[in-house]
Amino acid sequence: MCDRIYLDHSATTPLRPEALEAMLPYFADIAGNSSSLHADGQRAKQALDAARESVAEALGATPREILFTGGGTEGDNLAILGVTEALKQRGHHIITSAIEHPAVLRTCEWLETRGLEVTYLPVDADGIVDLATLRASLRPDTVLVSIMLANNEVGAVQPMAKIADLAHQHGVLVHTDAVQAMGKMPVNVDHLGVDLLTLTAHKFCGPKGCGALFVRKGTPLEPITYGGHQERSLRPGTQNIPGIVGLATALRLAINELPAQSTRLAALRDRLQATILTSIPHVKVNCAAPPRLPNILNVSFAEVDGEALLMALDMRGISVSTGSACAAGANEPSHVLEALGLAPEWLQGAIRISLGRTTTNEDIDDVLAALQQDVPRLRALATGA
Amino acid sequence: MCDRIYLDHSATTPLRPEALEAMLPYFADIAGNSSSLHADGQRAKQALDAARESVAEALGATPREILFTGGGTEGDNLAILGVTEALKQRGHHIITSAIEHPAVLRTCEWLETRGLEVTYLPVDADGIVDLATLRASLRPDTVLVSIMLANNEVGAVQPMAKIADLAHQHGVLVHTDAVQAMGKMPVNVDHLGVDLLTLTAHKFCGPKGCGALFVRKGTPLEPITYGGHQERSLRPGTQNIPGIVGLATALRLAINELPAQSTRLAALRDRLQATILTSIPHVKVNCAAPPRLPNILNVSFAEVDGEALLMALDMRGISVSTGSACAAGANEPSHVLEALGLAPEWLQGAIRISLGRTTTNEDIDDVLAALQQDVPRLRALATGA
Amino acid sequence: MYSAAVRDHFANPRNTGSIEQPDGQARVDSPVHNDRVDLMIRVQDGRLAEIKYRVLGCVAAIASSSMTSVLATGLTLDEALALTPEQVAEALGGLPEGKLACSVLAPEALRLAIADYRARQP
Amino acid sequence: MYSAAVRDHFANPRNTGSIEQPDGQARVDSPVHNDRVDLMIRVQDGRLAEIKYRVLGCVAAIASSSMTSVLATGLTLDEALALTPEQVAEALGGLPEGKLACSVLAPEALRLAIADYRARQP
Ligand SMILES: Cc1ncc(COP(=O)(O)O)c(C=O)c1O
Ligand SMILES: Cc1ncc(COP(=O)(O)O)c(C=O)c1O
Repeated sequence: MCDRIYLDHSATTPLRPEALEAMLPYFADIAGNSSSLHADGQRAKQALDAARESVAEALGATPREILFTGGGTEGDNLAILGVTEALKQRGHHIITSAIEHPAVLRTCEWLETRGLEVTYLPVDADGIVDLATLRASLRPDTVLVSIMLANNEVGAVQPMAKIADLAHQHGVLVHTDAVQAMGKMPVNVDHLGVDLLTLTAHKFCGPKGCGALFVRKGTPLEPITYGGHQERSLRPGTQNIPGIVGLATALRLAINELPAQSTRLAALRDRLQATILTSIPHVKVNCAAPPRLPNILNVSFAEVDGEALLMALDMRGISVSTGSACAAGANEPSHVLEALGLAPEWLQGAIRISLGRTTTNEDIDDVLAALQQDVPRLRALATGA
Repeated sequence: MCDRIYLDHSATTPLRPEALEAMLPYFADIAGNSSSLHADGQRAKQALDAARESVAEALGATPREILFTGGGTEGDNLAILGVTEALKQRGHHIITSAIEHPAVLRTCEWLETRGLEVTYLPVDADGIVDLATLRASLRPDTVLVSIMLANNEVGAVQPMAKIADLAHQHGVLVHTDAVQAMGKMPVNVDHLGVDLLTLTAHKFCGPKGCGALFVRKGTPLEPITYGGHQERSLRPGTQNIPGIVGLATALRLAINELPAQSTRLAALRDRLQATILTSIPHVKVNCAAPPRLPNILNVSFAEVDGEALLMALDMRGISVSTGSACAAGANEPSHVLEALGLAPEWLQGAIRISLGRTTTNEDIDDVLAALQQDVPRLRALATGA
Repeated sequence: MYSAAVRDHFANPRNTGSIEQPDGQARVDSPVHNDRVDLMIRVQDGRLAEIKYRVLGCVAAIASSSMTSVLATGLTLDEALALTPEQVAEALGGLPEGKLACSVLAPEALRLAIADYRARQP
Repeated sequence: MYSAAVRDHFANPRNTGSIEQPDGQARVDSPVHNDRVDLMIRVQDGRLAEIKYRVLGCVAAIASSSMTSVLATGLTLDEALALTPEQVAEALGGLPEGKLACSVLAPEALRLAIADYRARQP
């Protein structure tokens, strides 16, 4: 992002140069259809197979357990619609949380219009699902628990292994939306114990329009679109080989760099948070308690409107967000912050500052300086003080 | 495709350099989420809007009538599942043809498992749907006619304007899969009179994993995936801006070059066809009668197996196919050629040679020379003669 | 997403602050959000001689407060009462769909401040 | 998709052609496709001294005909009867899933040719 300070990595990330480099040959030189028998097709197929192996290895899965998709929304839909369809003889109840991404929430709401029952688990002030409530919600006709690994607005990380354990004790399958977690914390499907896991490349410096769904061997899943035999007929359509190669490359690099980057980003985030708290009064950090992602800071400023603050920072060349990009312009309070039980003034004054691998110490200095000017200015406008 | 003769452009095409050029800035420099309010997001949004306008203009549509998708399969699914769902109170019958792509056929078959009735219109020996049969198939409870504009295996072009007329007289909506037609013949949604039209970028030298669906204003359509508000909530998920920019660029160029390219490709194809017919005995050109696409030649060689011929050519560095790439390796006779009423020997010996903008006169010479050697060799293996 | 005029009025809102002894004043709170506008007027010869306000709200709320003050200053009271949110939005070069609700606050506060002024008249 | 051995046997099929006066012969037509294998054998001292065939079929059908002829030449008749399509496929370094059916033709033709030979014995 040239000439600007980009602190909205949770919305999307720029493609990293190594991923682009890896993709380039597959646009034109090795551009066959991976389903074609001839050498041009088979070379594409080799790249596809290698990418699948690489992604599987990154997640602790086997290649057959990886389906390439068109992104996070599609992965979440395929997981939730596909499992509930496959298990419709078994039951009609699913459990999710109140703070899921719209890709999960809207899908669950649609299932409600089809007669399924959905429990939306509440979260505590730190954004964490309560295991006892989950246990109490599990029913004999429950077929799926879908709970995100890390939240996109506040960064809260769920106790996924315990959630999966509990669900499995009741014979219930578990899906997790790991879109935000990927590349920000260790993600291993066996350690997490999940049966399905969604990721999307553009959140870890891979290309947009390309994602993957982990589907544990033996997990019943119906497709949601129909056509050719690609991705074991579970996600038909000519595979996006450059995108898939870019996804695999970016994921491998993100995982290699994870220990160093997560320490570095957490330190930057902690300094940002500490300085805001000491230099600006009437501030609240949302979901400050660990476990949380190292790169997200969600903070509320009393007597300020989040969107106004976002635009004020934007005019200084700094990009942040008020919540998920999907809700931008919708002018509705964040359902995530509402679920945390925030008072209206804190709801109104929230912004999300999300760091990434290109974020520097100077970026943090600059956003701090900007906040120290814009928050008082907007407050003066609101209160005359 | 370096060092090889690629004659499988109907399976997929290499990305053209101008499209890649246009895409490059959007990978990293202008890589915002188009839903974000800040300048990084708004610059992405501008590119998205411009691409939508460009695609709309290319089709004779308005920008709001264009939805960007993940490809042709998704577009076909969204059109067919989306319209039948929206009109389920109105009726449960749809009409398609026997020679559709699996993205349409499998979707229709799935709808049959949900209680819809589907009429699969037969085609004549030239691959054309009979209008009288269509008329006779239209029922009061028919909600959709979905017939491809041009076939991917034989290139036959349907009388779409007449089909749409007939359907509209009965108040029935019309979808067409224009995946193969796009950039090979003029495609204007008003001239065709269709209500929905699918295209995918990788068939006209745009990027893989990116397509568009035209949805005429006022056409009832339900989404098939759920999430954010992107694409008017009809296709949620972070938009693939580089892909969309590449699609729009490739489409504009393909349409600019259409008059020159279609003449050039038809001449190459005609020479290929004529020389095969005069130099190799026991040959049948499938769907030779116009209207057909200028770039596809489907030809059957008696006493030869198509796959064997494909591999023989492949070993010489020439890429062709036996049918659709989606069926490759499936070892089933082509449903399209079966629908033409071909005898088993012609079914067995069919290959598709599909030309594209990079195809040269020399490529045609080379494939002719190869066929003149490999067809007799394989025949000798089969007959001893 | 926001027009140049919106961005300008947001970055440099006109007539901000308050009037020591206003002739009329009103506060409007948004029913949905935490937004609010506090608006004060000074009336001279039946015209709005001065308008000042405080505003807590989004970009659209701030810009439309500023634009309301600009458009209404100098108008007769009846002219000012006729000022609609649509006129304010139009003067701002338009507002995004979801943001029209935010442009209602300031014109409403102006109407109520004029009513307050009139109620105070003997 | 095809192994190196399959590609080799497809590109250069061994033992192609026919035997002038075969001791046994058989033709197998594929039930699904138009594929067929015509196979001839010459038997000497109870062993397959020569195998020749004609084949119309896909890459797998051609390569497995070739490999069948290679594997079976020199075997006793009983040994040759025990030759399975799986062994042929294995000797070819494996075949794609959908193509296993095509490797059945040649071993089957060989079995029938041996039966033909035995039926001809007085
Ligand atoms: C938690 C979460 N899930 C799902 C998605 C949807 O992913 P995509 O936009 O790639 O469809 C996002 C981001 O957009 C996200 O943050
Ligand atoms: C006629 C036709 N329709 C649909 C498709 C599917 O498009 P995609 O592979 O982009 O999903 C193809 C090609 O694959 C096609 O040729």
